[in-house]
Amino acid sequence: MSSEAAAEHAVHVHQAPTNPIWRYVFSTDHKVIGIQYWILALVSAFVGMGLSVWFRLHLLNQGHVAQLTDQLSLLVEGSADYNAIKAKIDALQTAWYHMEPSQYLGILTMHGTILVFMVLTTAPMGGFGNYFLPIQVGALDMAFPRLNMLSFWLTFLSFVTLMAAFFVPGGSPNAGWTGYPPLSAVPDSQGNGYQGPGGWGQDLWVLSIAIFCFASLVGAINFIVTTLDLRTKGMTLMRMPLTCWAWFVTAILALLSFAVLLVAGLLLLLDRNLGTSFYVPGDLFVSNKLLVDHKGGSPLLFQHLFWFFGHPEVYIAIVPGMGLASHLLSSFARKPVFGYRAMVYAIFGIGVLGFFVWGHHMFQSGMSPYVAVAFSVMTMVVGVPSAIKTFNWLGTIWGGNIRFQSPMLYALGFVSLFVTGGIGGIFLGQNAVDIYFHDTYFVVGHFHMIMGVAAIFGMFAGTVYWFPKVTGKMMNEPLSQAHFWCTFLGVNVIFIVMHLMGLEGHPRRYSGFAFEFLSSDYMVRMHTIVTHTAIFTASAQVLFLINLVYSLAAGKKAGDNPWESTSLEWATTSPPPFENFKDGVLPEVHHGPYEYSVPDAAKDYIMQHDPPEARPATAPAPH
Amino acid sequence: MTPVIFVLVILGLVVGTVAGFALKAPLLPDLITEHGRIIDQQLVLTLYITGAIFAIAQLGLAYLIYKHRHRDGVKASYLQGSTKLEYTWTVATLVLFVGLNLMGQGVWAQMHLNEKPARPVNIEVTAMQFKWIFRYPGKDGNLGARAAEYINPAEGNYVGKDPDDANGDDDFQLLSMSVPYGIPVVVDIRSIDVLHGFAVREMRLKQDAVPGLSVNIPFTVEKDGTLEFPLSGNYAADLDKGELPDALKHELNANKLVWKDKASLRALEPGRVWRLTLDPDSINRPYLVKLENGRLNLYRSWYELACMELCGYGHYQMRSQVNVLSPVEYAEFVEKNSP
Amino acid sequence: MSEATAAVAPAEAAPAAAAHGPAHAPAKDDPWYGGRHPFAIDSKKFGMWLFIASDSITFAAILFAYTYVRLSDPDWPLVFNAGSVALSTLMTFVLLTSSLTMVLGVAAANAGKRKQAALWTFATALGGLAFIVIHAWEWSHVIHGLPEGPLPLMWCAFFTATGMHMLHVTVGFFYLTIVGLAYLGGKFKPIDIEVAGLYWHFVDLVWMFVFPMIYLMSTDMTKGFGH
Amino acid sequence: MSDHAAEHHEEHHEFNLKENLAVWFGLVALTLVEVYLAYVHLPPATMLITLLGLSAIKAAGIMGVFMHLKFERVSFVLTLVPLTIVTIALLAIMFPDALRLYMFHWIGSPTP
Repeated sequence: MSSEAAAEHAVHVHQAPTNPIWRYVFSTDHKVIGIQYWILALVSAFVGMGLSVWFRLHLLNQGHVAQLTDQLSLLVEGSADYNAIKAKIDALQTAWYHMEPSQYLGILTMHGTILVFMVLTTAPMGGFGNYFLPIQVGALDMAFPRLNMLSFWLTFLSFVTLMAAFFVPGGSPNAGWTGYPPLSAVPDSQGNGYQGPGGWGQDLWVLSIAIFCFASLVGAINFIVTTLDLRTKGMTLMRMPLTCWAWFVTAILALLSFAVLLVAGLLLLLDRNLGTSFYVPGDLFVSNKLLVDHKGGSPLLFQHLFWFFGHPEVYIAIVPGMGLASHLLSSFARKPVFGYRAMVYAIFGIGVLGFFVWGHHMFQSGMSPYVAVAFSVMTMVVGVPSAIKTFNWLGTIWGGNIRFQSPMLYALGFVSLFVTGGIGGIFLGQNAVDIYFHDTYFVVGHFHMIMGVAAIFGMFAGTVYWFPKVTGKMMNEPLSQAHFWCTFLGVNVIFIVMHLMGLEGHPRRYSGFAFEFLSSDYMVRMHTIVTHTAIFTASAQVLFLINLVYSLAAGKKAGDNPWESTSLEWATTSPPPFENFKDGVLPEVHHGPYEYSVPDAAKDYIMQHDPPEARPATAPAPH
Repeated sequence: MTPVIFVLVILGLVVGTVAGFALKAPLLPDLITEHGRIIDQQLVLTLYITGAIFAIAQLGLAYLIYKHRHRDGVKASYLQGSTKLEYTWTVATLVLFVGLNLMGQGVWAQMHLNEKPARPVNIEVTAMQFKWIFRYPGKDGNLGARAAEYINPAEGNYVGKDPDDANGDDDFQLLSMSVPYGIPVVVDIRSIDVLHGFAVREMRLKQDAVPGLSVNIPFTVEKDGTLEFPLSGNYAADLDKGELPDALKHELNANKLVWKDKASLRALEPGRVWRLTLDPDSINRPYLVKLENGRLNLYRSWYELACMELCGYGHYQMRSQVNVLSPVEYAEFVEKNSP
Repeated sequence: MSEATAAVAPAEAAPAAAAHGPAHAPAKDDPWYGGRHPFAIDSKKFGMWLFIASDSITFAAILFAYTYVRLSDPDWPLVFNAGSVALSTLMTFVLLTSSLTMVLGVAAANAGKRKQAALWTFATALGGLAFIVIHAWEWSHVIHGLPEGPLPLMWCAFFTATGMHMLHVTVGFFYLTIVGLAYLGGKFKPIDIEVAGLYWHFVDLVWMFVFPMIYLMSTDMTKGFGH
Repeated sequence: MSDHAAEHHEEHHEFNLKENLAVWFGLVALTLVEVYLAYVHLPPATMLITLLGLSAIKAAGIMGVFMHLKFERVSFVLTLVPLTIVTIALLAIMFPDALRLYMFHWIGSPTP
């Protein structure tokens, strides 16, 4: 069949629905679903960030309160000095940002859950992946468009369920985002006589995660099948952009790991509500009475099942960012990716090894110490592909001709943050050193740096890079740059300072500082720096919002290929038509994804769908 | 302009971070255990190695950003990779990372895998919301049996001590931990409600307390105190008489330590070392006063014990303390407390 | 691909390629469409296989959780007797037979025998229903005889593993019924029957592990057939 | 690169009733062997390994013939099956930990 005939066929069969509900809300179009995912992640990101600023504000003065309380103990009760200091403490404690310990833990838990699931898992895969995977491999849509829609709406349902946990009796769950039992499994286990979190909050939390597991499973199947089956002619696996490789590997990770989280959640739900005892050992003494309706389980079982998912999850969050960083570094340095094949193998290596290391979250948990040794060695091995990626990123810009447009800034920021964050892992992956650092702010700083902020820089990069493709308008460059500098500086200060606090032994998840070493001047100073920088950094995100709204309304018009990139999404119009490519005719691929600065070529880049002649015969063979 | 800013920011990041770690004094809290020294060595070695990797990688990034910034008329090289280089750094990082890891396995084995030391001081640590209960075996050196059915809050029997077990007759329990230095100690860490984490910074010791499981960790404290502050002048005669010199009182007050004339002061080695117990209202805060080279030095001999695993709303206040005693003092301590 | 194959491919490709990819996708018979299928397998089938991979990990995690609590308990009770094993063997037989009817259904569908295929599919669904009925009866029996106090871990594992499996059987019952009806009505294609069949065989396969691990490993045959 | 459409034709194979019936008989027979094993008092570990071995054979029969895996491309089988099995096998890393708990319940101390 000739391509004209195919085009004619396409026009008849494949048309956008006219009803706005089917077109924009319950759409099966991967582009609409991608945007829906992205908006969901954006809203969640702001909710999650808001929560973190809120509890940082609470922590801001806890050090001072502890110091004043110390002073108070030196004074005679009722004396003038005593009353003055007491008044000072009260003033600090009754300020609008003060929160009860359980409220603090609730907000902490929700912060972690929202960001890990609704932002870090959702945006890079569901958002960017949905929109650009089919276009980059040259397909009309995902393999299963209706399942794709189902996947988004399940994610949305999961989000709503999680948000509902704020408003039910008993308030939000407060066993941390890891939800370790028995705290999460036994209602009324929050402390003597303390009523509350035994309520529905924890149930809704588990339910929300279970729904999320289904959504991720469906999404993962869709991504894998799309990548393998729907590639256009000429798009061999080794011609796929590294973003596609990253989404592909991420989908495999999600396929295999969420299945186990589902079980972890299911058993927790059963323990909570139906009297089973998978995670609850017998003879627990909680709330001043012996718990008689459970017997024989083990809290460690949950930790195993949870981290079996939890560690691959870290890579689910960061791998798409790695793919995008590689893509952007190459595109903006006008150079092929250094060691394309090594990059592909490294992504796979990270994915595979990521399943072998979950126990490094449990070194001090009472797990078998022999197993800990094995996990520790494997953890250090997984550092190798990460190091390969870093070296190859540096190799990619080496000898390049770097254009400092905002997507490139975010990508370079990603590399820098990835290095800084990754280095903490070399400490924490060693079981001996982890004895000191386990559950301290060092861990908090480390994982925020790498799976939090680095992944989010990947999202910023993606947003700025693809905004012209999605909307047809450029984002405002000065605003993007200002946002980049503020955020980059801010997050570095916040999380490096947290590493230092961890070095001093500061425990995680403390809502107050009843310890002497926590109310030392050093710690108080550090907490002050962190909170102030957090407020500054969070405020800087408003720049990003302004930029989005402003650019959408009044952005410069973008051409089809404003960045002069090579992958297929730049072969179509901005924004792409409903069928992704003009008249639904799929482009034919003749070149690798990173053909920049090919010697003797007419332009400094060869797009993937350019005719074979675009690449001069004199140029060295592609990888 | 942008590449220059970028380079400056990365320089600032590297200098700031390295300074943050280098200028932090002391780098780590005091160290009082034997195994802790190996952990510290490993930690500091890792810090040096990673510090170098960090600085080289970030500065390399900055250098490349500046060197290869866009300039008109310059064309990027068509460099697709270098197999040799890639093999080199893959093997190098593998050897470095795994080697570093294996170096730390000795101390892990010492704490978790090796035979427990013969005839140690046994202490049972029971975690509960939100306090720590320490049970000592008394003079016979054997802890009595325990079972959940014997838990009786009215009698303060949270650990579930079996009243019929003769081994337990001279057991005693306290809310703070006292350990002798120079003698191996094995703590038996357990929990009766939710997960808790036993952690003493200065001991380089951390272990979750898991309900339904008890974990034994051996350690040896090798120090009887860490220097708090020195005093000039020789007040040995006063101290031997049980009087606190004014200069010491002044110094204590200046350091927010409570001296309410209720504290006990006793000579451990008359004329040389005294034990000063401050603030008896709180759990127990013993200090050592030592005469060294004609100078009076005050040593802290207690350390804070924190809970490191989220255990409910009172997690942040689950505090206890570890007092370090001399072997002789420890024997007296057991003697005094055994019923 | 050479130009020559491209020229001859469309005619042969049409029937096979029509079944895969998005239902509304155009130009399916275009040989350029979709690039290369590395596994030469229909997308729907591939998707179902991926689901099966993921779901088998879910079941594996449940069975591993069961083995974990079992291994850590020195006094694991042997709760089943010869009677319960006889019953569960019957259930196994029902499920295995339904797998056979499913195979026949898929074969009939591939051979274009629409009515016959639908009938075999309904027979399979009926087998599933029989399994559910027997299983539900067993559950009610077990619940009736549960001891006082905390639910023993054995029964926790039993209800979770068999419950999860029963959920799959129930879903399979409705799935097969709907697919059978839709295929009979001409809305679905043979590939849909085949994909449903894959699911059903998987449910059968899981039972091949649940049955020995839950029942046979906790059986004391000396207890005889009584309750 | 070969044409996917042509590849599609490779998977079509003749339905073999005999083979399917044989597998069904085999599955029933193996089930009966398993039930018989429950009558023979084997030590739990031997029992578990034997049962899992038999189940694996049964699973292979179901996947290979009933689920047509035998007739799919080798590359597909080699991608999917090891992927799943390795992931599942990884969960076995939990067992030393379960044994630690066992030892604790049994002799009161989990330490070696």
